[in-house]
Amino acid sequence: MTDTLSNEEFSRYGRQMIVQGISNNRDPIEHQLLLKSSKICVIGAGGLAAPCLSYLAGAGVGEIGIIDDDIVETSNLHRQIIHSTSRQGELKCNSAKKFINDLNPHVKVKTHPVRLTNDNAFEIFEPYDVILDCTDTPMTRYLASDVCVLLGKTLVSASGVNTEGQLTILNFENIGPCYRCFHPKPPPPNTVSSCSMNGVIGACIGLVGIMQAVETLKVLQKVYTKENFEPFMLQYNGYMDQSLRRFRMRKRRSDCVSCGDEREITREKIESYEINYLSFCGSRNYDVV
Amino acid sequence: MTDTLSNEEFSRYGRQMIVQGISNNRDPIEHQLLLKSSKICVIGAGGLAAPCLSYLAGAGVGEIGIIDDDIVETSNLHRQIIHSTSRQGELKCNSAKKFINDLNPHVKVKTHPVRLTNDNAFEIFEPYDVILDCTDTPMTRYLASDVCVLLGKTLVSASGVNTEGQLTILNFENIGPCYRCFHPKPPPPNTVSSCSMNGVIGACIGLVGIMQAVETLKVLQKVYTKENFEPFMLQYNGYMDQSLRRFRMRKRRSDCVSCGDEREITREKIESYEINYLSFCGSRNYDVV
Amino acid sequence: MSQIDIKVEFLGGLDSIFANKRSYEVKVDNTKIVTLRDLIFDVIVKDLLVNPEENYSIYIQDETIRPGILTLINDSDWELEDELDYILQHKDVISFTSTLHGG
Amino acid sequence: MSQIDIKVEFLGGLDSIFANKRSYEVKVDNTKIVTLRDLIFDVIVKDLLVNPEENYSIYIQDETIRPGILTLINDSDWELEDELDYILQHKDVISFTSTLHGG
Ligand SMILES: [Zn+2]
Ligand SMILES: [Zn+2]
Repeated sequence: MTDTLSNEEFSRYGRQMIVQGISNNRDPIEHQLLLKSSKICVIGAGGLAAPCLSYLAGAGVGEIGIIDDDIVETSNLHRQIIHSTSRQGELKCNSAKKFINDLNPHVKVKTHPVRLTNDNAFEIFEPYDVILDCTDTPMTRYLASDVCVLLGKTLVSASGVNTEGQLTILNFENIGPCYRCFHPKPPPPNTVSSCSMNGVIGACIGLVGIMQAVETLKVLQKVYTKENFEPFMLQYNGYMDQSLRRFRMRKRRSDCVSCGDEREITREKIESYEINYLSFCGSRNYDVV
Repeated sequence: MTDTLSNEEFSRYGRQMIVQGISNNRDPIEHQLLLKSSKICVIGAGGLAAPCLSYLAGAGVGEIGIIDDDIVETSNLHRQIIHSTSRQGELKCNSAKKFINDLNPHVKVKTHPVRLTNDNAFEIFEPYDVILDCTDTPMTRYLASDVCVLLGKTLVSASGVNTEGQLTILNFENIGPCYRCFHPKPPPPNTVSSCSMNGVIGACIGLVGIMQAVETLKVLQKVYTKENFEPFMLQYNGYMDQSLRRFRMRKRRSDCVSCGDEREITREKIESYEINYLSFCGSRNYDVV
Repeated sequence: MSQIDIKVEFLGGLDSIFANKRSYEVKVDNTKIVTLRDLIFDVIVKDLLVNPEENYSIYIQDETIRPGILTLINDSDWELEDELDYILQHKDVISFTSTLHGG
Repeated sequence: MSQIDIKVEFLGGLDSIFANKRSYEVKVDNTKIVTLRDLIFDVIVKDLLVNPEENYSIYIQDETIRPGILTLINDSDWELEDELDYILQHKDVISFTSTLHGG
C-alpha cells in the first residue's frame, strides 16, 4: 500500500480527513491512504458517473478506469456535468479524464473506449479493486455481475430513470448477493425503460450518482466489513417530495447459477459466448445514454 | 417570459422535458421556458453550490448570480468540483462562471465578488427571483432571510458539516416561515461548527447541494404552489447508512419580528446597521469555506 | 379483527399502470384476503390495475410478480419473508418496484 | 401501561455530547415521566448527557432546549405539538438536531 501523503495532499484532503467517527478507529492518514492505494473501474461515463467520478476523484482515489465508447452530445449536458459544450464530439471517457485530471492531478485515469463485452470484461476488470456499474441495460448488468463474481470483486451498482434511482452493492467481498440473486430471470425486454425513452431529471440521477460515490468510499475505506455488511437497496425519488427508502435485501441464494453452491457460469462459458447475454435478455435495442 | 426554444435547446433539454408527471399538467415547452426565464442568485460558491450550480445551469436556468469573494484553494477541491487545480488563486465566482459557461452557454452568469453585507444585500438580491443560501454562518443566514422577506423572495437554504446536511425553503412565495420563525434566537457562538473546524465529506455535502437544486427546480417550475406547499426540513446523513429524514416544520410565527404581524425589521434598519448581525450572533470569527 | 389496513406502493415507474398513483391505502377483509397472493390476485389485479388486458403481463408472469419487479414487505425483500404465502398483518406496507436501468 | 418506550435521537453533531450515539431506546415510567419536559430534565440530562458540567449549556439554555437546536416529535417540529408540555406516548420518537452551518 502507498504509505505517504505529500504536503499538497494533506492540505487537499485535510477537510475530509478530520471527519470523525467513520474510519473504524483507523488513523486518519491510514484512512486516506486506503483511498490513494485503491483502483476502481466505472462502466459508463454518463449521468450517474459524472458526479460519482467527480467526488471519488476529489476524495483522492488512486486510480480510476473509465469504460465508455460514446461521444459527448448536446443532449447529455443537462445531466452529465463533467462533460462540456466545448468537448462535444469527444469520447466521453477522454472528456471525463480531462475533467478529473484538472480537478485532482494525483488521480491516475485510464480510459477504455470500448463497449463492455464477453470478450473484454475479464481483462478490463482484472487490475481494479472495485467495479462501479453506471450502465443502462440489463445485459451489461448481468455481464458485469457475473464477471465480478468470477474475479471476486465488489460491484457498486446504480441506476436511474425519470425522477427515481436505485443503488445496491453486489458480491460484496465475495460474500454478498449478486445481480442474479436479485434477478434470477431477466425482465421481458418490453418492460425495460431507458433515459432516452423515458427522460430523466439531471439532478435526480446526479443525486443517485453521488450516493454511489458515498457507498464506494465505504467499500474502499473498509467502513463496510464482512461482519457488518447487510444486503440492501436504496431507492431515491425526487418528486413530489424527495425521499430515500432503504430496503433490506436477500442474502446470497444458494441456488444462484452465478454465486451459489453449484455454479454454472464460468469464465470459459462467458468468453466463448456460450453464455449469450443478448439472447438471455431479449433483443430490444438498448441505447446507452 | 421568454417564449421560444431553439433547436439546440430542444436537443439539450429534451431528456428532462419528456419526464412526465411533475409539470402540474403544463406543456413541456412552457415548463422548460419557466426555467429559461428564471433568475436565481446563489450566496457562496463552495461545497453546496458546486453541484447545485452545475445541475441548475445544466437544466437551463436563464440567469444565475454568484456571490463569493473567496479564492479557489487546494483544500476546497475535494468537494468544490466546479473549481479546478488550474484555477487555484482565482475568485471562486469567476471560476464557477467559467465552469457554467462551458457546460451550458445559454445561461447568463453574473458574478458578485463581494461578501454579503447589510449595505449590498438589497441591491444584489433585487433582480433575482429566487435566492439560494449556501453559506457558512448564522449571521449571513439571518441577513439573507430578512432581506428575502422584505423583498418578497423565496429562499432555498442548505447547509452541511461532516457527513450530514439540512435543507429547507424559507419565505416561500411570501407565505412560508422565515429563518427567524425557525430560530427566533441565535445559537451561542461557541456551538456553531464549520467545515474547516469539523471537516466534511465532499460527496455528502455534494448530495445536499443536489437536493437543493431539486428543490429550486420545484420552486422555479411552480411544482410547489401556495396551495400545496407545506413547510419542511430535510435532514441527510451519509454514514453509517445513508438516510434522508423529512421533518414537518412550523408555519409562519405571528410574533416573528421579520415576517410576523408586527414587523420590527425594516430595510432602513438593516441598511443603517441599526440591525447588527454580528453582535446579534456573537463575535466568533466565522470562516466561509 | 376482520378488517385490516394495508398500504400498497408502486415505485420505479410501476405507478404508470396503476393510474399514476404511487400509493394506495386498502382495507381488506382478512378472513378472505389472508396471504400476499390473495392481495395481489384478488385485490390489486382486480381493483387497482388499470386496463388489465394490456397491463396484466407487465405486472404478472407465470402466476407470480414478473421478473424485474422487486416486492418488499415492510421495506424487506419478500424473499426474507414467505413471498406469496406471507400472511398479511394490519398496517403492512407492501411495495412493488420496477428495476431501473437508466444511467 | 406505566412503562412506555421512547426513542431519543441526537442528530446534526449533537451525538458528540451523548457518547457519540445517535439513537437511544429508553423505557420510562409514565406515571412519573409524563411530559417532554420530564423526559428532557429527568432522563436525558441525568442519564444520557455525558460530562454535564461542561456540556449542559450546549444542550439546555434558560430552562429549555438551547437556541440552534430543533426538537422534533415523531418527525414534526415541536412547535406543532405542545413543546415542553407535550404528553409522551408509547413508541414516540423524539429527535434533537443541531442546526448546521457549513457550506
Ligand atoms: Zn448470485
Ligand atoms: Zn419569520
